[in-house]
Amino acid sequence: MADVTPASVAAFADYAPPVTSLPPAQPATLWKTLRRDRTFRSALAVLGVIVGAAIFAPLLAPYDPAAQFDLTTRLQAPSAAHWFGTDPVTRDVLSRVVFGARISLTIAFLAVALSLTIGTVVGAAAGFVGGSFDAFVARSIDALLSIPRVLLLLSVLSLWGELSTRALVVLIGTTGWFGVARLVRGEVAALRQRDFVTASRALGARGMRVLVRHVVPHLASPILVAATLGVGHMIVVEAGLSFLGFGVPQPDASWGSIIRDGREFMQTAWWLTAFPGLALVLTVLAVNVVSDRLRAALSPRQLPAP
Amino acid sequence: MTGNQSAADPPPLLEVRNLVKHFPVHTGLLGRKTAVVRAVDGVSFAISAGETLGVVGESGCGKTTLGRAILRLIEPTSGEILVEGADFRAVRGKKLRAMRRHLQIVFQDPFSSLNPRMTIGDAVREGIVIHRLAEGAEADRRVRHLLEEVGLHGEIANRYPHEFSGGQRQRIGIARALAVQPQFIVCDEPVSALDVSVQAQVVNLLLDLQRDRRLAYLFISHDLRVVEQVATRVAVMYLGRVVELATADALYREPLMPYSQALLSAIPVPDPVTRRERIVLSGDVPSPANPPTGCHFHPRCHHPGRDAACARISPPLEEKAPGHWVACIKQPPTTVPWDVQLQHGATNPPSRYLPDLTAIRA
Amino acid sequence: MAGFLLRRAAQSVAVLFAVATLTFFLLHLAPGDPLDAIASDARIPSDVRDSLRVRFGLDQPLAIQYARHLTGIVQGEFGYSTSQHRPVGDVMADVIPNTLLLMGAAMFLAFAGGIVLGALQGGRADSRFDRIASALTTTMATLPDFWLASGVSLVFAHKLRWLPIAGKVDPAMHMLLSPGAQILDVLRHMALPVFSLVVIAGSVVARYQRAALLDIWSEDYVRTALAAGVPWRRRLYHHALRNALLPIITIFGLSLPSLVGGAVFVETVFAWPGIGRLAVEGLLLRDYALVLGVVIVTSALVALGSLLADVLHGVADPRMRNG
Amino acid sequence: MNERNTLLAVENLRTSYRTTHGTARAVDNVSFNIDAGEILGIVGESGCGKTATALSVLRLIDPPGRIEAGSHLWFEGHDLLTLDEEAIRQVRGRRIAMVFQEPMTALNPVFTVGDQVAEVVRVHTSATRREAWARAVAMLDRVGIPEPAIRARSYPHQLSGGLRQRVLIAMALVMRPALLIADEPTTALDVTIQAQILELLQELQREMGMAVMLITHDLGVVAEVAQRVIVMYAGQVVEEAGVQDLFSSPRHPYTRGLLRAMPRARRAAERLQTIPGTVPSPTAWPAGCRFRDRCADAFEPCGNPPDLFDLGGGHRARCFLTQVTAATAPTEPSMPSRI
Repeated sequence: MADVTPASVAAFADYAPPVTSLPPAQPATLWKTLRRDRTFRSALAVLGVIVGAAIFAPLLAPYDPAAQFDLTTRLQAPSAAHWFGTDPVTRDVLSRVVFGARISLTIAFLAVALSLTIGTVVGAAAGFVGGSFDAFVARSIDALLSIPRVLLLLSVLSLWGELSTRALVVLIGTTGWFGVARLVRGEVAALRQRDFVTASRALGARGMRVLVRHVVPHLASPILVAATLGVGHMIVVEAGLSFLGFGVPQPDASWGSIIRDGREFMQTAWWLTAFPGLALVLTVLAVNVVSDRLRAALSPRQLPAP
Repeated sequence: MTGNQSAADPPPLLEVRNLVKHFPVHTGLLGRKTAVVRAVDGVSFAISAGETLGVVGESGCGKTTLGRAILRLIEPTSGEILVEGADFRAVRGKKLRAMRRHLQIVFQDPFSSLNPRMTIGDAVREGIVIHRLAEGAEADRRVRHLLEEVGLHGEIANRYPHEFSGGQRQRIGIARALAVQPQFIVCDEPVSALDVSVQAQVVNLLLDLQRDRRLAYLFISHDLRVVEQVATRVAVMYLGRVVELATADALYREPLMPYSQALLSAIPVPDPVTRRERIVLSGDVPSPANPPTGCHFHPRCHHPGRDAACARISPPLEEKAPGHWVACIKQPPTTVPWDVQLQHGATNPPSRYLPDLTAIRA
Repeated sequence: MAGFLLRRAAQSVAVLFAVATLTFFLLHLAPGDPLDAIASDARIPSDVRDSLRVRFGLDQPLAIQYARHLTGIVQGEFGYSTSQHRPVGDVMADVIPNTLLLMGAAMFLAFAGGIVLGALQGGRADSRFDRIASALTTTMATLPDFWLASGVSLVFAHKLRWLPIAGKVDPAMHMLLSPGAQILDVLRHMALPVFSLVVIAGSVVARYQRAALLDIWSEDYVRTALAAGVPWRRRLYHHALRNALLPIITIFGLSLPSLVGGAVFVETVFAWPGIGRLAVEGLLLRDYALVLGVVIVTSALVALGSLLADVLHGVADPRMRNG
Repeated sequence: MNERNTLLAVENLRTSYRTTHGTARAVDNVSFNIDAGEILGIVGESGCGKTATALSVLRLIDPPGRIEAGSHLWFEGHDLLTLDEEAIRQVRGRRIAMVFQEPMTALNPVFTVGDQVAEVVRVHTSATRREAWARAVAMLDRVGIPEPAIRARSYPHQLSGGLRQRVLIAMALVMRPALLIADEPTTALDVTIQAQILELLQELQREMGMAVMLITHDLGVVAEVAQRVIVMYAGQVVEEAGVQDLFSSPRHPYTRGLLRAMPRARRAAERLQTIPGTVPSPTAWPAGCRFRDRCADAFEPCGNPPDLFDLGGGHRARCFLTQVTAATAPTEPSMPSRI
């Protein structure tokens, strides 16, 4: 009972008739709440623009990102012709950033999808089966979570050497599911205690039916929140690897690798690192705000953080 | 209750023999099992069709665990559960799931007992689907009928639980249990979360259904007034054990176990002009992980005959009057002979103690 | 409490065991074997390679190699660094104090600042101050470490020249300075990397602290205090903050891995001679033993840190002491 | 009721909450008095506004709830609603104290119970730490906590529910307030513990001579403890009477329904009398009598809102039937004269 009574209702329990238990987060009601949220709307708009730019990169980018001009246009500061300036080999930074969005976002989305899948399956299995299997999985997840992510990735990279973009997605995805698994495991274990699950077992339902009909539908909200948060996280992880020189192989360029390319010219040509960095920060910020607001809308107990 | 049936008698609908459920307490390095909570500690009784056995006791006495252990929603540690003579603890897998149909449960918390993502129609239908009792339009018709039977409109099947009040949800929970045509229902504090006026509606519904369908109930409650209203027989539990088992009439008129006496005397009387002798127990219910020795109740007991033997002898549940079973070595007659009691340091021979609990008009 | 500590310590050992096992399998699932780096060097004759293989035990069955791997870790032997030409343990022993110095300072400041800011915000939830601070912390918490560190370095070291660009000490002058000036020299070098770490971690802490405070603000016992006439200030700083510190201690334990991760980037950008930079260098030089050593040792440090957090939690929460 | 003895006069109290479904009028024009030294029971089912009434008296209503203009709470010569924050703080815990329902969560888990009782002394007096502690221990002793000097150093989780409720009572009474508001003080407790706590409350009330506002849903508790009773339904007072009067001759159909619905008959397996239907939503109270839809005796005038009619002897009821004599009964109902 305690877990479904939001503080705002409990505070005046006497007034609140029993009917005002948490309504299920139906997509329609969720959307109604979020539509009124201005911060959420602007974050969503920013995300829309960035994703749109990534999808329609060939139409939007002013130049071919790999096109090189004559050497007089080398390292030009932002101008009308090159809004974000040019790089040491005369490429247009704006075009590179727009195309970089494609790489960065694609990697992030795919890696998130992979990590959510693994994390949900592992977490749900552990939480649902329970017992010593659950204890083993829980301990292992704790162990994996205590390895700094970057170092884990670096150690793998040290052994495998340079990776293709596809392998990079797999690598980032397969090292990113621990948190999701822990979250899902906790949710499933809590759901298993709920009376409606007991009722279903008492009716003679098989484990699979209980899982599919009573447990999985409740995982949608936490997974949705984890997914949005994960996208921002994956973008940063990939950028970090690229920044260290272990990211996407040439000629593909993610925001992280663009920043890395510009690093040695940082003192003279700030635009090489500033603009891809801003694109990165803006995206991650928008994603995180969306995630935050979603979580607030899904669990009223959490007060929205502006 | 316990055995002694002639071979000709049909077996009772449900019989529980010496049921035990211990929960391990894990502490220490690597979480070794260091103690057990004796939540249910050797409980036996039988229930026949159309009968209600009330189970009363305070929090932590094991009544909820008992209800779930009987249905094997929590696997009992030991003991027997016989459903019409068939060993319910022996079945596994598919057979167990098929047998579950006959034994259902209604929960206390009307908010947690329904899946908020499922329409109430789907919730009621679930049992019908699992046991393939009906399909398609016939299933729809049955769901409608069940909802109407518990006093709701048949048209509400496609609505979600949050649109209903506590009392209505409790009705839905009852309809869900009825869908599989059970013979026996564990009612686990079914009205405790409800307001008095709604409580009465749900109690009436349960009584009507019992009459119409010859249902047997195990009615678990901490509220002795509600239990008095619905039960034919009542079991009083204290720290995992049944300490008194009698017909409701006998128990409420003449409780013999000192704990039952205290429990009954503690009920506030909804009438300002009547007063009655009140036995106010000192202290709290001890922890079921570390119950007192002998009679679990002896540290709080007010029986004038209480003595050292009470702390040493675990009192058997014995028949003090026809059908009236009590676990107390100080209420005569007792099967624990006086010389045995003497060996254990007894100083007071058993003597009948019956405080006057009838309300007195002031 | 003693039982809890023992159990918790056993868990930390289990974590380390899992990490060691994981690294071992990473090693053996990798294409080729660890000597490939040398093997690709055509100047090394094949019999030398084979003798090396025997020396490193790579001809042994997997189980024996695994056992050796584990015993090596227990004895503090992490193999031989091919880039630095000395044992990995020695290399790490040189740089770990530097990382601890950087992380310790950053964590202290991040938590102190974050807790104060979060408490101030929580006390005035939805005020103008709170909204501005929230917007700032939300943004700061999303900044990628490497980008912030690069920017900070560009502005304060390269352009304004207020603080040194890189390293732990001034390579030319340090030895000539008086002890006091030497300390100042190290502090000046620490300033920017610590600042970069604190901005991000402190924002995260402040956000959690604010949320924890607001959560606790609606607890029954805060209302009890209100109904008993306890003043607002005391309810906030005595009742609520004291309880809100408990989740923050948990956050401390959970955030250690990502803080260490952040240190990798910050050390790289500021050329701080720490363990993170060591790992990156090792990686660039394909010095697998060094990288794995760093992973195991940092995981051990993280495990130790979260053990410490749990102990702190036990001290701060009476329910843990004898529960 | 003797005017001079009135301790708290609640006048036209209106408390509402803004919700997503509209404004909920949790307390809608409630007026009543509490005399010094009396035990007033307030009974009603969930959603009737009894807890909101209690919280309003101490101004503990948080947004989105608010006490509306036009409400008055006269206490010791002041309107509590006009006091500034510091003044109302000094009333809370010192002149009016409150005990809440849930002993498990109402104590701060990280401080000892002695500290929490002593804190009340410290924030209201200039007592030193040592004096405050001594008073706290004495009070813990007074509420029946065994070995109070030792138990004062315990943390809440080390105590049982019954002992925690005693600690909360000690916190409430350590300043010897003139009025104690007890909001369902025994609902979360087992029946044997409930008996202990009720006994303790009565004893302390007699000894300290304070007034008690006892909020409960349990008519049995009211019958045992209260001297006067207010029955609330749908945000309003529907009946007010001395306790014997109320139980022997309830005048409002809702009160009668509640009394009949109580399971108290000795006869097992017998149907209980019920009140049909459910409490209406506080965002949309029905016009006219709010109990009309559930009332078997409703007749034509019930479409208008009834007053709380004075029936003499301190008995008041919000029902037109009380104004109808047997001779003129329902066939030709005339609008009763307003009082």
